[in-house]
Amino acid sequence: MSLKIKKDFDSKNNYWLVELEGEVDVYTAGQLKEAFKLIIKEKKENIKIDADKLEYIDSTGLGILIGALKRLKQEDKDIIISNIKPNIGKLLKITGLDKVFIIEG
Amino acid sequence: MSLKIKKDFDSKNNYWLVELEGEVDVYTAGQLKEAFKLIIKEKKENIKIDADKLEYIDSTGLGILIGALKRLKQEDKDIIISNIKPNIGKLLKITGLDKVFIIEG
Amino acid sequence: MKANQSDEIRLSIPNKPEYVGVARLTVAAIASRIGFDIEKIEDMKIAISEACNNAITHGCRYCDEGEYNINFVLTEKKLTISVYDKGEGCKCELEDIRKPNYNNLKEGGLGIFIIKSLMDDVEIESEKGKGMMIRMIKYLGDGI
Amino acid sequence: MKANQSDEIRLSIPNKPEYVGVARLTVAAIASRIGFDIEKIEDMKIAISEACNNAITHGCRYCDEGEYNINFVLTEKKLTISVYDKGEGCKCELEDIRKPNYNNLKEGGLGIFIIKSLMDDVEIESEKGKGMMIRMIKYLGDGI
Ligand SMILES: Nc1ncnc2c1ncn2[C@@H]1O[C@H](COP(=O)(O)OP(=O)(O)O)[C@@H](O)[C@H]1O
Ligand SMILES: Nc1ncnc2c1ncn2[C@@H]1O[C@H](COP(=O)(O)OP(=O)(O)O)[C@@H](O)[C@H]1O
Repeated sequence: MSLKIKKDFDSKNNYWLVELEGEVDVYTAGQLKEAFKLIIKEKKENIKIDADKLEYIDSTGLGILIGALKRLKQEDKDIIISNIKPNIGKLLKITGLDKVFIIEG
Repeated sequence: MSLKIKKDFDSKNNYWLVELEGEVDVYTAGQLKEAFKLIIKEKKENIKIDADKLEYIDSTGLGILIGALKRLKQEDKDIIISNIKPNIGKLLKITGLDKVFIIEG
Repeated sequence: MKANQSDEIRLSIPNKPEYVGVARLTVAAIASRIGFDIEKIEDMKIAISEACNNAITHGCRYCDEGEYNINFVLTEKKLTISVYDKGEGCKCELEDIRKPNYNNLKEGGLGIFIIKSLMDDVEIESEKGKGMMIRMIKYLGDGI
Repeated sequence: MKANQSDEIRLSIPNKPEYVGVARLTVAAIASRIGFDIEKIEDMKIAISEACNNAITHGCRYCDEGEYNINFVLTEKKLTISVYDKGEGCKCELEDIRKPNYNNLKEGGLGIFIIKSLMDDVEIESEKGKGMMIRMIKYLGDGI
């Protein structure tokens, strides 16, 4: 029931790589919001989220992803989500957000 | 929150090998009691419990082990418990049962 | 469990974000005990969290009590989860909850839509000023 | 959590063996949320189960109510777990609970001894005919 966030700018591919581990819920969402704020402040580039170790996310987390995407879209940048688990894939599909974010692998 | 029991008579070593997987608590204890009853009815020999996949046991389970041991002791047979996890080792130690059963590995 | 019999588990939780995870793990424990598969358990974990989020965020904003309640009613065929708070309540109509519109992205407004999508049956009872109750049902087996 | 502040979570469970596992997972969720390490969490899982076993086995044998209650009180420094039933009660004295005697093995009588051994502080309140309450405390950090 906690969240670890690792972020790195991948200058070869010119995107942010953000690794999420654990759970994004109403308790940990603030942490994620803060991380995205710093990232976007530093460099408005595509953000690629590695969700391989992301076990749980709900509307609180999705809301933060949407907020970040809105800011990136102003510069025509995107959020890519990779390695999602089935439960999270289902949630993205249900909400239609699989058409808003770029889903990989 | 469930218990799987696998039993086999090892005729080379002349003991019962009982593999416990999961949890022995007030809900699953009846299952264990039944298994021991059948084993002891069939052949009163040493029983070796492989506890490698036993995640949890409490006094309900310990009571059943004690009951089985009492019956085996009538024929000078023993219960050997192997591969115990730290939490279970602690419980055996606290109750002094580590001196009643034979603890291995 | 015998047919037609029902068991009830009640949980009462402080009105704080840090404990929503406890509700989530409790529903997982209950659901796995009565034999739900992993996918349905994951659905219920999300649905209950959404309801708890609402109880915390909207339900008890101005109320003193500082806690909300969850009831689990288990039968052989289904699990019914009711989350209720004693907050302001609302005039939310389930019929008004629609799939989000992606030409006009918003950060909020997903919670009840997600609950409706993941659960088999959902009901809301609310009276302005008296709090809100959301009741959601998941069926064992192939469902409705 | 701020110092001196305390939060309370309440759970009410049917008087049946199949739900003791739910109490166990709930205490694990609560304890890990407030930062207990794995060993202490395992201790509390066993201790709460022993108390639930007693509530089911001795507490409610002849009572109608069909449920018992668990209170969790959380502070920065400790978790206090109270398990109470409305059963027959008993005249159990904690002082009388001793380490089992292995020259005379018995199948029962281990529960309260295990609770005393695994928890930092234990109290029993019981009145014949009015039920029993066992309160157990585990301290965060190096304990007492
Ligand atoms: N427990 C509640 N008490 C009062 N109002 C609520 C409650 N739950 C939901 N609502 C109302 O219903 C609306 C929709 O809720 P929801 O779909 O979860 O989205 P969000 O919480 O992101 O706004 C909320 O904005 C709020 O006005
Ligand atoms: N909740 C309870 N209600 C009434 N009596 C109880 C309760 N818990 C324990 N007791 C009494 O205390 C005794 C000791 O309990 P315990 O150490 O757990 O061992 P056991 O349950 O195996 O007998 C029990 O035999 C019972 O008489």
